[in-house]
Amino acid sequence: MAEKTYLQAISEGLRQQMRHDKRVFLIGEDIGVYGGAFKVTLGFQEEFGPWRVIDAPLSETAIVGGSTGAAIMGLRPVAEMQFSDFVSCAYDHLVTIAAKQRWRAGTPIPIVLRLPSGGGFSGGPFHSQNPESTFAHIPGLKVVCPATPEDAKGLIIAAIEDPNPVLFFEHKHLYRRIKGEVPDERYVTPIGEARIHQAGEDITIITWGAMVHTATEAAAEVPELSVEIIDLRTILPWDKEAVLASVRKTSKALVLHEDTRTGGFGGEIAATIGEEAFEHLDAPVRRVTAPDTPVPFAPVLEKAFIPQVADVAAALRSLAAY
Amino acid sequence: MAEKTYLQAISEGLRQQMRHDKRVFLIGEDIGVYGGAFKVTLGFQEEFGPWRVIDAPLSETAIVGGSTGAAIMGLRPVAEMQFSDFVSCAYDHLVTIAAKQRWRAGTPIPIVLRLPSGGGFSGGPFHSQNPESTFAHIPGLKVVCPATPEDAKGLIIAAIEDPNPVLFFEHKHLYRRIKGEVPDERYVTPIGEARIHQAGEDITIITWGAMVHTATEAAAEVPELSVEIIDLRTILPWDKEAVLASVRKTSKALVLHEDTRTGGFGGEIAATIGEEAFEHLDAPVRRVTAPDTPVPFAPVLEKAFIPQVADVAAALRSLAAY
Amino acid sequence: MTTARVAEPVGSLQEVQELGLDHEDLLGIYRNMVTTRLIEERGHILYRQGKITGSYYTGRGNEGAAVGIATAMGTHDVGTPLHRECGVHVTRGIEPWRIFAQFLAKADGPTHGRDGNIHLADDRLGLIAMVSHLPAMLPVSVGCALAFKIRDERRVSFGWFGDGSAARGDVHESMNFAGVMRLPMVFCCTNNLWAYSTPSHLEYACEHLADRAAAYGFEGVVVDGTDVLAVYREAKRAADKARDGGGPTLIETVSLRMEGHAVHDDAFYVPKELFDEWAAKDPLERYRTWLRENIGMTDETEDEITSHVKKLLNDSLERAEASPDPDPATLLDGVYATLADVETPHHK
Amino acid sequence: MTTARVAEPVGSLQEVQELGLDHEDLLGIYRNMVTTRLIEERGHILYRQGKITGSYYTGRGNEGAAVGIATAMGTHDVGTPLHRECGVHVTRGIEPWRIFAQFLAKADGPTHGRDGNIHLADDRLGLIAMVSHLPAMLPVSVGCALAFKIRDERRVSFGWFGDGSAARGDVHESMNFAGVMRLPMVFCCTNNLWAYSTPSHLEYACEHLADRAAAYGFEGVVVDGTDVLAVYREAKRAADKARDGGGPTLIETVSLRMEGHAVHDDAFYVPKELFDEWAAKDPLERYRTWLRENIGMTDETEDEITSHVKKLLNDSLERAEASPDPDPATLLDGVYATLADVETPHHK
Ligand SMILES: Cc1ncc(C[n+]2csc(CCOP(=O)(O)OP(=O)(O)O)c2C)c(N)n1
Ligand SMILES: Cc1ncc(C[n+]2csc(CCOP(=O)(O)OP(=O)(O)O)c2C)c(N)n1
Ligand SMILES: [Mg+2]
Ligand SMILES: [Mg+2]
Repeated sequence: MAEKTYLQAISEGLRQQMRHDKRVFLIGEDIGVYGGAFKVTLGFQEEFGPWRVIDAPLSETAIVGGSTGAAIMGLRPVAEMQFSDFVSCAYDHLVTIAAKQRWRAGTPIPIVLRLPSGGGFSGGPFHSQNPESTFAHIPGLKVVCPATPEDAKGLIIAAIEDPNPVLFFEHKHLYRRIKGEVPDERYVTPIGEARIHQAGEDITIITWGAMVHTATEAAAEVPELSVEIIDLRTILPWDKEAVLASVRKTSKALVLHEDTRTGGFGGEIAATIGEEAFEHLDAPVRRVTAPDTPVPFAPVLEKAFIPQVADVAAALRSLAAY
Repeated sequence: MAEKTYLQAISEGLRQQMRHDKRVFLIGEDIGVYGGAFKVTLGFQEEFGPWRVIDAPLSETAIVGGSTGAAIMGLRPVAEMQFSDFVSCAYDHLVTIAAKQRWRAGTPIPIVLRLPSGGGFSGGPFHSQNPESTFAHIPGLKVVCPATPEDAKGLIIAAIEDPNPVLFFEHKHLYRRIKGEVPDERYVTPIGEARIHQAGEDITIITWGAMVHTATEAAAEVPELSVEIIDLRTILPWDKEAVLASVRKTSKALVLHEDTRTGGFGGEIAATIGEEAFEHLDAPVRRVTAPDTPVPFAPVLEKAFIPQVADVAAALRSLAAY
Repeated sequence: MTTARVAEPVGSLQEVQELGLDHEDLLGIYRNMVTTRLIEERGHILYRQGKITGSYYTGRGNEGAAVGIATAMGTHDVGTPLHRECGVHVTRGIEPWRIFAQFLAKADGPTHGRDGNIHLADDRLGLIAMVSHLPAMLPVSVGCALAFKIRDERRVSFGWFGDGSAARGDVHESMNFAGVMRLPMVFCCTNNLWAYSTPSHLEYACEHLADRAAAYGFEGVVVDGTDVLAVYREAKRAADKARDGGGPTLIETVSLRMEGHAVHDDAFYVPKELFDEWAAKDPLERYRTWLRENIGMTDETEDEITSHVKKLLNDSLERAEASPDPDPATLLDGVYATLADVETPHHK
Repeated sequence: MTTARVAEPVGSLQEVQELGLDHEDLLGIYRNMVTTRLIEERGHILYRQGKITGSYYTGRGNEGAAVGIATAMGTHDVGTPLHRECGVHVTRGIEPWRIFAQFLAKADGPTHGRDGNIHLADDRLGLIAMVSHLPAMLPVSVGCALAFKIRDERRVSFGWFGDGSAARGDVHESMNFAGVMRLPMVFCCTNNLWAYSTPSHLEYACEHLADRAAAYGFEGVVVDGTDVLAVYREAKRAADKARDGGGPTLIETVSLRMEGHAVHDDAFYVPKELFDEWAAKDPLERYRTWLRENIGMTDETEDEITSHVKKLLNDSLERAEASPDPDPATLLDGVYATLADVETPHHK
């Protein structure tokens, strides 16, 4: 066990799984010689060679569609989109083939897409998005959004071992900023199980990705409240039972995500709580999210866009006062 | 005023708007000589010529991206996807450029996409989908889903006149099945305003598209209940005030849509009701939707997939009993 | 300016024998073409009887191209045939009752009533079920070739697309990717001169679609799709080359779509003379004549094959009709795969 | 086999005069190239000063290609330049302070701090602001040409893409669509030999990207991107042809990306000799020499231009820095357009 960054944890998970399973290969733009735009796969091509760490042409459709074909032929592709924003270029492939082929024709598609996502560093409208809600609406896909180094490692391995298409969102703003103890050995963190990031009694925050850390800071700003923070870790499937159990206990819930509000996955969670924990609620389920705009470039605007600690703290206080 | 089918109403709206505004042109696969897969544009090429009714190559990206360019140059393109399912092939274009260009760079993109959608005739997984929820999550787009011939005509004209990208979902199962009185003259039905399809006191059903008719039949099956049916007509923007006003009156709400459940737009509506009408609710907001699978081909399976009158009636009864 | 090679028709028996086809093979090809034609004709009857719901598509006129290419596929090769390529499924050996069961949305069909038409495949036969979105299967096909390259296997992947869908970006990304990586791919373009109601000159502006191969650094070949043996020869060459590490080939087979786009379409927009012209070179008829002239196929043999196929199809249809409807209670099953599911023939 | 025409370098003054460029024009080109170079160099300084947030990209080495093409654009023509084409914006006449304001995420920049880098445009100058997704602007560019065709206007649309993004489906759909409809398009491929860290041979397998034009039924031309006048000549020819109804042309300009992909990238993967080789034919230096040799540009004129540009940029930077930060209260404004918004120069 050693302290590692979120980025190192992903890198280590990938490397260990590639050593463990010869079927695993990586494909993406600039992942080989360059080691990836974020250097997650630095040194991989040296170790595994150019046919297991493939520098692909600038072709998101061919990369994702090609991964599907290779998966059907028995390999375990892990494709990187240079930024998760560019997954829009492979959208058709994902929803039309990867998501439906198992149900429709009995053909499982064990592929992983690595998707560096999220804002916080002035990346602008096309290098900062959080498109996980879009894909969480597509039956047949799995959507994973780790918040901690430990989970990031265990979940990337789980994603590769999973016999389904898994979208693995890596929050770029956590890459080097967040450190934590990470076991040295290969291990699997199950997909679909939430984690109680912080136990509490008064209010439940349901969140994932970088917002887990925002929630933690916000809770610390309101020490008079006992806040339970649920890190969903995966949003398709999502751990409804864990959320409902917590809300039944606290009777107040706040759903927090970095993606925009209308049609964001927070709506699904809030609706489900409203439907299945109706009698337990002492206040409306609140959502704290980005507003319905693209992601702005200017730091002052980006700060107004991404939910801040103060926004969450204010929502906690208002819920408490309800 | 004469009785027209839903399809005739759309066709008439398109034709009148093309006569009214020389900037309007149509583009799509097989829309010219053939008159479109559903014959919505039958005879249009004769009247308006091949440069206002363009038979495009099988190129969804070029059709939608090209429409954007033509719109920026001052035209008013109306692009048809042969089936709404194929809009997945133009997804990147819509979310990356059309949706964001106004906010980001000040360039409005007045385009309309006509999207024949929905199931009910054994079209199978790729000719029956309802992808409106996906796009209702994208700020900058508008999403319109008419349920009646009168609205279909007024809304297609509104969509063309709107200075923004509008996705116009035409429910294929209504095309020839649903008739209604449609004014003969050109008129505009405003985007963003719901319509009380049927007034009532006990329970509110919020729905759109083909499900408006399912809701009506279901309400008729439960005559002991006074059901208010709100036809949203447009889901981005959606008429929150109309919904909240109704729910504050009835205190019970059922959200009904043909799209699949998890991450569907019903979650947004239910979450909003839960958040903003919390104190008025006498029961949890229920959702009746398709289950989380692709759309099946076999009629027996499709019936199990698409919400049926009996499903809605059962939900009404259970809500009433709550 | 055309850069593609225009393939000669196949002439003599000797040439064909040199290609490795013996008497039995030649009759087998004929049987596959007849079977394909008759399966699709039955489909029309089933549709008129109201037993096929939704729409219904055939590949009439394309039997030569489909069977010709499939005959050139090796046992361990894989393919992603589309809606005009029923002949590929037949040649690879799918049992016709399963195709009928699919048409009829039955529980025992390959997709168990979840999808219809020829949106099916049997992975034991090295085929992958198509989606409607054209030609979204092509990158998948390229991915199969990538797997062969990565594992250094002597296998080839065959991917189909149409003259219309050639306009989509997926084709470009697929061909570029395969060209750059010199993957063992055979790109099979079924040019049936129309894309629904859209004629070729509104779909592309080069002379032959096979000319495009040059843009990706490999060879393009145009071949008459009604000449099953010429198609076979070109596909075999391309497959051999791919197997030997020579990279992809694009084969464009040309023939006319002899029916409407689907059953609801009377193809009024196709000039009648064009139908007449291509009817005169019907691939089945053309091959029948060749067999009679070159290997002396007798009326007897012919009748034997035809009646064998008819009997097979009668039995198949009976079996298919006897299959139950899918059980709505199973609707939710299998959205996600289990680990056991990846133990399919494909995945091994 | 290459199908593209390889353009000759520009030689004599006479040739250039026949192209319609007079003394003033020639000096104007030089000024635009210098301005482009110096704007981008300032950007580096601003980045190092921590004043540019996020990332920062330049088109160093591409000034000749960008300015050359833009000089050939007519007043009413339109274009969708990308991240290496700052020279197009400059040539079309954007005021440099606005570029700096954009770099600095200021309220008065063209996108008011909503987007950064050269993701900007001024619609009064016939340009449309790029998105990051490469090359998603190309179909938009084709759509502009479609509008010209529909309205029968003598205007031309110029769309850019890179050697790397040439692999994306959008390029194919764009070129096919424009070829089929013979639209007034000039496709401008900025081949700077690398796509981020990826060299050409991993991006495409034909000899020249311009060879691909043949696949779409129009002409392809390769031209040395460091030869601003040759680029101008080819772009002018292509534009004239398009204006006269002759359809699209694909122009591939070749030069080396002289810096890393973006400021964080030291381009360790580019062989040092390659940098040396291309540094020796720096487009600015090359043109400067040509001007001295052919129109006798003096040290004096040169200094005058340079100091004029420097002063302009100093003032511009001052003005940009004086612009306020965007007001967070405006964040939600303008997600949707109003009817008044469509009264932009573009939309008329
Ligand atoms: C992406 C996409 N857009 C539209 C369609 C609707 N469609 C089905 S077949 C067809 C024509 C296809 O033409 P071609 O590729 O030549 O194949 P053919 O049917 O002629 O064999 C169209 C437009 C589709 N299936 N996929
Ligand atoms: C669709 C898409 N995928 C990936 C990227 C990330 N990316 C930005 S520039 C670049 C390389 C582009 O290469 P090229 O087209 O040759 O343009 P250059 O930057 O060399 O001018 C990549 C991969 C992107 N912008 N868009
Ligand atoms: Mg065709
Ligand atoms: Mg490049």
